[in-house]
Amino acid sequence: MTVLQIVALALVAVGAPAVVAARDPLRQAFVASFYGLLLGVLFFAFAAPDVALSSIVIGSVALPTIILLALAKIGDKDS
Amino acid sequence: MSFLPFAIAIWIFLVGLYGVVSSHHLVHLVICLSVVQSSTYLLLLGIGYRTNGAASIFVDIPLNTKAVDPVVKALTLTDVVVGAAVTALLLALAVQAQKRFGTVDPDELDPLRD
Amino acid sequence: MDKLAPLVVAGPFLIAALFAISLPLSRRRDDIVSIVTASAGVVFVGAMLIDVLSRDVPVVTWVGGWQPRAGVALGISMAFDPLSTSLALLAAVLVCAAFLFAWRYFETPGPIFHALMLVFGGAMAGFCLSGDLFNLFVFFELMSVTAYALTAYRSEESGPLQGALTFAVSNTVGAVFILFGIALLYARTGALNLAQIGVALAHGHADGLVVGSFAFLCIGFMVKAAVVPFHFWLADAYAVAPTPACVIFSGVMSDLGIYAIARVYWTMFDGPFQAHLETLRLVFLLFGGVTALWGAVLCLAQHHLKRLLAFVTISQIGMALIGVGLFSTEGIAAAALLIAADGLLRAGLFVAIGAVIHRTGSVNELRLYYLGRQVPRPLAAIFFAGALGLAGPPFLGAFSGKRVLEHAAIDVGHGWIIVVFVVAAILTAAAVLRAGGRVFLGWGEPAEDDPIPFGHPTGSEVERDDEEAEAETTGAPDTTPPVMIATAGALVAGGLAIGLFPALVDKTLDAAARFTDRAAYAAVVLHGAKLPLPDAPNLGVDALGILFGLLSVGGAVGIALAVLSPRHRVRELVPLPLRGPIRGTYWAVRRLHSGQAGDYVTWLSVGAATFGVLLAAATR
Amino acid sequence: MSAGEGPARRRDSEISFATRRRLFLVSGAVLAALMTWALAGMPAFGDYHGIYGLLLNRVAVPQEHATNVITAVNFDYRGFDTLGEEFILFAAVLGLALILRERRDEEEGPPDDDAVGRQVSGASVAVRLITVTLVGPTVLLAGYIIAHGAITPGGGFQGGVIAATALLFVYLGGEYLALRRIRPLPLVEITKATGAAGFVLIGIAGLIWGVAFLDNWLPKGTPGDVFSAGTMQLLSVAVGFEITGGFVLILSEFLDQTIVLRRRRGARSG
Repeated sequence: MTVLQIVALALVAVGAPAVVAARDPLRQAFVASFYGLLLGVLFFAFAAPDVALSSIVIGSVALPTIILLALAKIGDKDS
Repeated sequence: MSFLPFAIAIWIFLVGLYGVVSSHHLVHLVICLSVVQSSTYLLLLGIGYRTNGAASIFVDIPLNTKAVDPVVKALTLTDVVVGAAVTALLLALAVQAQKRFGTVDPDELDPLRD
Repeated sequence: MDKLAPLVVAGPFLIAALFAISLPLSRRRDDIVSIVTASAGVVFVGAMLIDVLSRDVPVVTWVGGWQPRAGVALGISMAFDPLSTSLALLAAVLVCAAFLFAWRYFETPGPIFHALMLVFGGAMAGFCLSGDLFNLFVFFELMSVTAYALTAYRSEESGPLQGALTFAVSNTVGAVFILFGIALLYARTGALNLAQIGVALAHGHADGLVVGSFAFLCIGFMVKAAVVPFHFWLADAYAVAPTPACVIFSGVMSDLGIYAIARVYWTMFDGPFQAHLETLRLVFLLFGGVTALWGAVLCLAQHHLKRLLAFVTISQIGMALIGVGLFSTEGIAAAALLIAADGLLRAGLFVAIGAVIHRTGSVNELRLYYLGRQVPRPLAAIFFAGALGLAGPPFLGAFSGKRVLEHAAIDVGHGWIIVVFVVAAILTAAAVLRAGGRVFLGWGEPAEDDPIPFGHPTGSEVERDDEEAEAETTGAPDTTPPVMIATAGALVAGGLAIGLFPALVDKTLDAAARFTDRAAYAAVVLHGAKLPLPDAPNLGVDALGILFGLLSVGGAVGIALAVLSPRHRVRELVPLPLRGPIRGTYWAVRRLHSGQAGDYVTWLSVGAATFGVLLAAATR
Repeated sequence: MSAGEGPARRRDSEISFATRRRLFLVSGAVLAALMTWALAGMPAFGDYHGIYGLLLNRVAVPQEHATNVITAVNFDYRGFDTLGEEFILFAAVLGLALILRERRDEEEGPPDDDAVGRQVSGASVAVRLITVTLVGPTVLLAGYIIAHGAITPGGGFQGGVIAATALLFVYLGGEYLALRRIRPLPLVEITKATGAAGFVLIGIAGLIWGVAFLDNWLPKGTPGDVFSAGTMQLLSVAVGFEITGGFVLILSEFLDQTIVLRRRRGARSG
């Protein structure tokens, strides 16, 4: 395993609980976006640039945007 | 060490599932569900990886170069889009729950109309 | 013909996409296009079935024309064997029936409903016929996503919204389990084709990876099939989905989960698990038996008619799982017959209840007290015929399936399980008969709020399912459209007829023998080679089967009458000291169905852990 | 439960939250053990020799003239999966529209919207300039990625999502009304459905051509050319359309949820 792989794995392993632990959905959207980016880096390290590209555009741009839009509608009062 | 990626896939799966179980906010629950799904991306790609293998894109590299498994990548691509579609649908349900019933706590939605 | 086979899936997809492009047609034209498409599907799959039956081997077609190379699959195969094609035919018929029923049911939906139903139909066909593990997953997800959307059809109400949510959350977790199973098998065998994986696993033993992958695949499919304790979402979702969607959900979608378990076992795992069949059976009989009884007891406790049928579905899923879990040719044949007969009957009952809702605007048994007299008499007759069919009276409905199941159970030394499914059949049929007696005949007491004769717990909770009916239809129509009655009648008649023809049992046993012959399947898929037909077991009708049939019907009618009798004589039959514990357990079980996604996922993981550990123990 | 009922009422449930968590922790630990046991049987990380992938890596370029084997898998060898995946997105978008569409009763009164006071626009000129200038390149990039799917990393999936995010820039940079002009909903809907229908039709064209459904029936060209790899490129474009349309619809359905009030107000005052 390369150093990049191990580092990326470690970051993803920390990123997932961080997403879960962010109980405030607004903050969580940003953490999730960052998590998507980390996954992208990891997949790149796994020699999967295609998947990395879609993980980044979907996981860290499209989905967080949808989440933010949903939250804009829902409001933050429940968090 | 060679088990690390798989161990982390299991870890992500369980952490995400814990989030789903313990969630008090529908949006939070849906994001946790997408974390659960992300464990499968890692698992699939981890399986198909070959040490020092190139990506299976034979543009500047000769055909007999050692390359990682292309199938798991194709599966993961499909999986990513499917996951996004399901997540979007669930978020729509969350928005509707707030709009109609003023709650985003998954535990407060009644199975049948009050 | 073989080349056209993928159109079973792609055809409805294309029409659905065109619906979205075209200018809004009139409601009627949407209906006509949908019904024509669905009927074409029935004809096509029917023709395919006749073709398959006339040959001695499954028809295999490779999408994209990728023939396998030296036993290695390059593309995705579809396999038409008699059982998978029959199941696809059942799905096609029910889609058609749902469209016919919806003809006069909703007043205002746009083509969204039609497009979703068509995609759903195509996905089910793809799921039945696919010969590729990942492709199976894709169609599993496609079925799920369309089903979530259909469940949320009336999302301005809390029920559908909650039902769709728990449905989607549970099934998404289930899908992740399936993917874990797929990943494990791909890691081991480097293949995704069912036959090829089967060949690769055939001579290995059941180590952790093989057991784990089978466990995870089964868990995912059991979530879809709603096996206890993975079933919680089903009652919430089926109770609130629009009735035309329920016809398909209950009639065939749940059964597809059971089918998938059988499919993956007999194409891939038959080799490594051969040595552990004895213990493996115990695990599946446990889950199947608990599911059959759980559903049966709880359906007796429902007043919400659709929720009642949802628990009937769960109970019968348990019976089908018992059939599959016997891991024998006869067991598969029994499950197939049960799925066909019970599926058609449940679909027919859903249509009948839909007609009652259409007419009266209510779905609650107590509110509907004697209101059923407003619907035409034939509909009531159809309802009772369907209810009796559930019990499996001699030569009707589920009778043939149960008869084969009895043989199969005794054959492998698990005759005791017969008691379980006879009891389950009695209770489910009794619940439906009771509801019919109250709604159509005005028997029993209108204000009675206590379906199980042991009373509410102290400080009791509210009846959750006693709400006013759904506004699926606009206005209060003063007639029941004949097409609804005809659809219900045809479905129930079809379901009853399954039990009628002894030849069908023989055909099914032949088909099951082929379904369970892994080597023959692999040979035809991977090498286009034809192996000799396996010998199918032969069964005669015997006194025992008829006796059980009569017992089931008698018991069901007896219980229904007892519950409907003016004063609760049933209650008096139970000794006083037992009443408290029974009541306590009953309410505890009932309250587990809390409607909370978090609870459901917790039970899902508890079930997954239990199932996994039991499977691991069974294969050591 | 209706809105405004006040503090959350917790329905009595058989298991308390703490019990739920304990149950999950126990079963989760068991699941972890099971999964570890199962995954331990796999080949070590980096040491995979699955026959399917090895074979495709060898044969995809000579057979299909696609230098990107992943695209060849998605759009040719396993095109049937992608067909299903297309329709998963298709169904999800239909379901989304179904769930979020405005109901008759909703239009009667002002919805109880938490986003009432939210300022949607208010972007500065600089932000506007930057974002608007980004739209063009983003769409171009998306087009490039879709068109080169069979050659370099990317394809219909990635390009489609990137094209859809161009919408975001329009939103960030400017007005909702401009957005409405740029993405008239029926057109987007048609784009999406055309992509979906196109995929099926390209597949069926194979049957008309006399080969199998979803077979590659076009001349395959020279590996590395934009117009190589036959139908694969067409399918990639169809998927690009479907995904672009699908994600634009998803984004705008949610956007409409937040903006609907503002539009009404504008209509009233104007």
